[in-house]
Amino acid sequence: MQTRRETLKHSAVVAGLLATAGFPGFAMAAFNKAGFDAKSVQDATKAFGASSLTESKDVTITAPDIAENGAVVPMGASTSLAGVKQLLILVEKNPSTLVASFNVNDAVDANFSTRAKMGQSSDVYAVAIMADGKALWAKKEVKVTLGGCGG
Amino acid sequence: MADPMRIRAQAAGGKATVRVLMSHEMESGQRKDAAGKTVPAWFIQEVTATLNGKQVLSAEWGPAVAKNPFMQFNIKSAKAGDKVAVTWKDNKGDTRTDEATVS
Amino acid sequence: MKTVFPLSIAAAMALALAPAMAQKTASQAIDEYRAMLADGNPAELFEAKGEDLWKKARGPKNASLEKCDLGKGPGVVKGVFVELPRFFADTQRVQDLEARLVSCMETLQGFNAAEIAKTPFGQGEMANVTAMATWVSAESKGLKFNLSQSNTQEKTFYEVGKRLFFQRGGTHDFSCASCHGEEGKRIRLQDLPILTKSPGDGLGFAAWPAYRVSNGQMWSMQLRLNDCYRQQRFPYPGFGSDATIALSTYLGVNAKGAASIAPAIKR
Amino acid sequence: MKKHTLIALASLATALLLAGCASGPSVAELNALTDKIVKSSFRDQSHVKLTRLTETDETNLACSEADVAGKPLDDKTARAIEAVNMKTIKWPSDGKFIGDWKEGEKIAQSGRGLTWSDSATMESGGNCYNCHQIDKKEISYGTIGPSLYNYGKIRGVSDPASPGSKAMVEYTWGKVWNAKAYNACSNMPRAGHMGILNEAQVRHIVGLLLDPKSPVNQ
Repeated sequence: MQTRRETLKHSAVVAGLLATAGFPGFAMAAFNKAGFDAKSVQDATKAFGASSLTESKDVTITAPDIAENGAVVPMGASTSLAGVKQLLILVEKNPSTLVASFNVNDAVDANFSTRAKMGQSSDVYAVAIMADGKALWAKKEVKVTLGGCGG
Repeated sequence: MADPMRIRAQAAGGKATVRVLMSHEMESGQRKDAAGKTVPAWFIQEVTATLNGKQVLSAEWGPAVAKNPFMQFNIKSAKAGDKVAVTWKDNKGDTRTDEATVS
Repeated sequence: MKTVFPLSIAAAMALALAPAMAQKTASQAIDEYRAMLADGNPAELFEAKGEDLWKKARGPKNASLEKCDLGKGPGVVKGVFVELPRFFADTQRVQDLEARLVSCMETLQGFNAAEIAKTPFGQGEMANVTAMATWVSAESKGLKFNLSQSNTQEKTFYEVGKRLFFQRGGTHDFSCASCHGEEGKRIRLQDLPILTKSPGDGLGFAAWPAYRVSNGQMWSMQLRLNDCYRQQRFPYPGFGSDATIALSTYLGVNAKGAASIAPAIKR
Repeated sequence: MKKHTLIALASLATALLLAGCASGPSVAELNALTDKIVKSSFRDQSHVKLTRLTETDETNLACSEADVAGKPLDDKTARAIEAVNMKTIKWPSDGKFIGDWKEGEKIAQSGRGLTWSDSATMESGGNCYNCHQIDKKEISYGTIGPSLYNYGKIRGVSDPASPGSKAMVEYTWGKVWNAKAYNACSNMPRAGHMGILNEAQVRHIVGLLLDPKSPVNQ
């Protein structure tokens, strides 16, 4: 539905932004395929180089107690700890556990929210990958209910 | 060409809260079509954001992020008038960048 | 607790915390879930697309829709949504927002209205109609429904709509009233708005178009009714058919005084 | 294509004009116009045919008309409708009323079947949880119908095979098979009569409601 002129305009914008955004220091690391293919919280965390997993009160997972629909479940991960490299959001019983990983740097708060799909009721995790190789986690149970008449 | 994003960036207490809605199928790769064939995964894989041209955020997503994704984050030391740009790239190589002004 | 993943310990701790959580009822928890979603409604994506489509020169006649009369004069968008469906003199019909948009696409832009009406929801020009309906509805956010009943056809459509609302049929004997005839009922966990009178601000007719979380689609009122009829086990109602518009007239008139929150976000 | 639409619209407009005399159309005219609009607006889709509306039975027609008028059916008509529906109930061919409650629970959970997007050959669900609370473990239940939790227990059915339980067991079967046999304009579908559930499925549902071992009666 887009006119050709419009498409060109958008492409130009994209090209321009990529040019200005392309600082070498910020080059995107290669997509962590092992992490996103992992079938458990432990394996996903390992793929980010973490050697140990410990529960921590300083990591927070935000999610509803009940999701009316598993297709869209709001989730957030945050931590107040210094030295965090990445914050991961995971759903234990999904076919692949890892939902998203956010890189933490000085320019942003270690506090990210998104929305995930959930196939069934499950524990959901926030994991903070620390600079020293530790992984600190918090979890919460989210019940997915069946809504509507479709059953 | 993908549809535009909606980016809202609001300054408060020296920070900017950025809320982004993206237009994307986020096909999980788990679903079967009417003929019983698995629909291949098609999802946003990388998300980056810049403040006045300088990168402030990078994230990796898998196919479990919900369709028409939502993302929220806070940029430290941002003020009204600053420009926030968000870029996504999906596993088919399609990409989209949109920009908003912090209010 | 090093290297070992302490799942069982964690499970035990979760159990210890359970009583506090149990005090929250399921419906409170669902309300929390809905509140979490309300901030960041993907309907905004469709709104933006719809506004763009309205203003863009398109179709065989390469014209925009900015001269389209949605009931308050050519080009007026604000406030029209809460007065539709209404009678239009040029087409000699009662039309809802979507049927009217399609009429304008035919007369101003040269599209084939019948072809659009046959297009499945979410595809081609039908997806564009939905996006424009989303934007037009958003331009009346907060305004109260106030449909005209001054024209004979408008009155007739209300009466026909009322009969359709109570029409029992199909394999399950369902009518619209089976689910929407009483106050305070729900299907599964979904609250059902009463539709024989105004259910209140932002409920029922005042909540659509809405973004449907369950399938990630933008649902117009036509699609809302279409899917109600599907679940009623009724045959297929044509897009913009007199039945759907008569029913909308009944619902819209009953919604008098209810403030629109469209486009909303729904399960 | 366009010409077609215009002709259809013009004829409808004429119908409306005819109906729209100074005093407004009569109830009979409005009913006739509604029928006409139903025929022109709905169409077959997949296995779901227009006849589902055009061949609606007397029970539904009478109840719809009463709903529009806003007054319940008079007693005599209601009893007559109930009698007609009572005759349609097929009692279990093997004399067994109580099926497997576990199967019954699955049927009660399923709301699928008989829509135009369902396969024509699939076994339908019962849609029960859409309107009723049943097993207490399921928190996602509707409230259009009464709660069925402890259905058998409350009604004193501790042994469905006992003579004392016979009337309640038969009523339960009959109610599931054809709810309109007991309440002419009930909101409840006529699961057996309309072919939504087959005999074995109805048996499982009755088991779910009446088997003392069913979670419903715990």
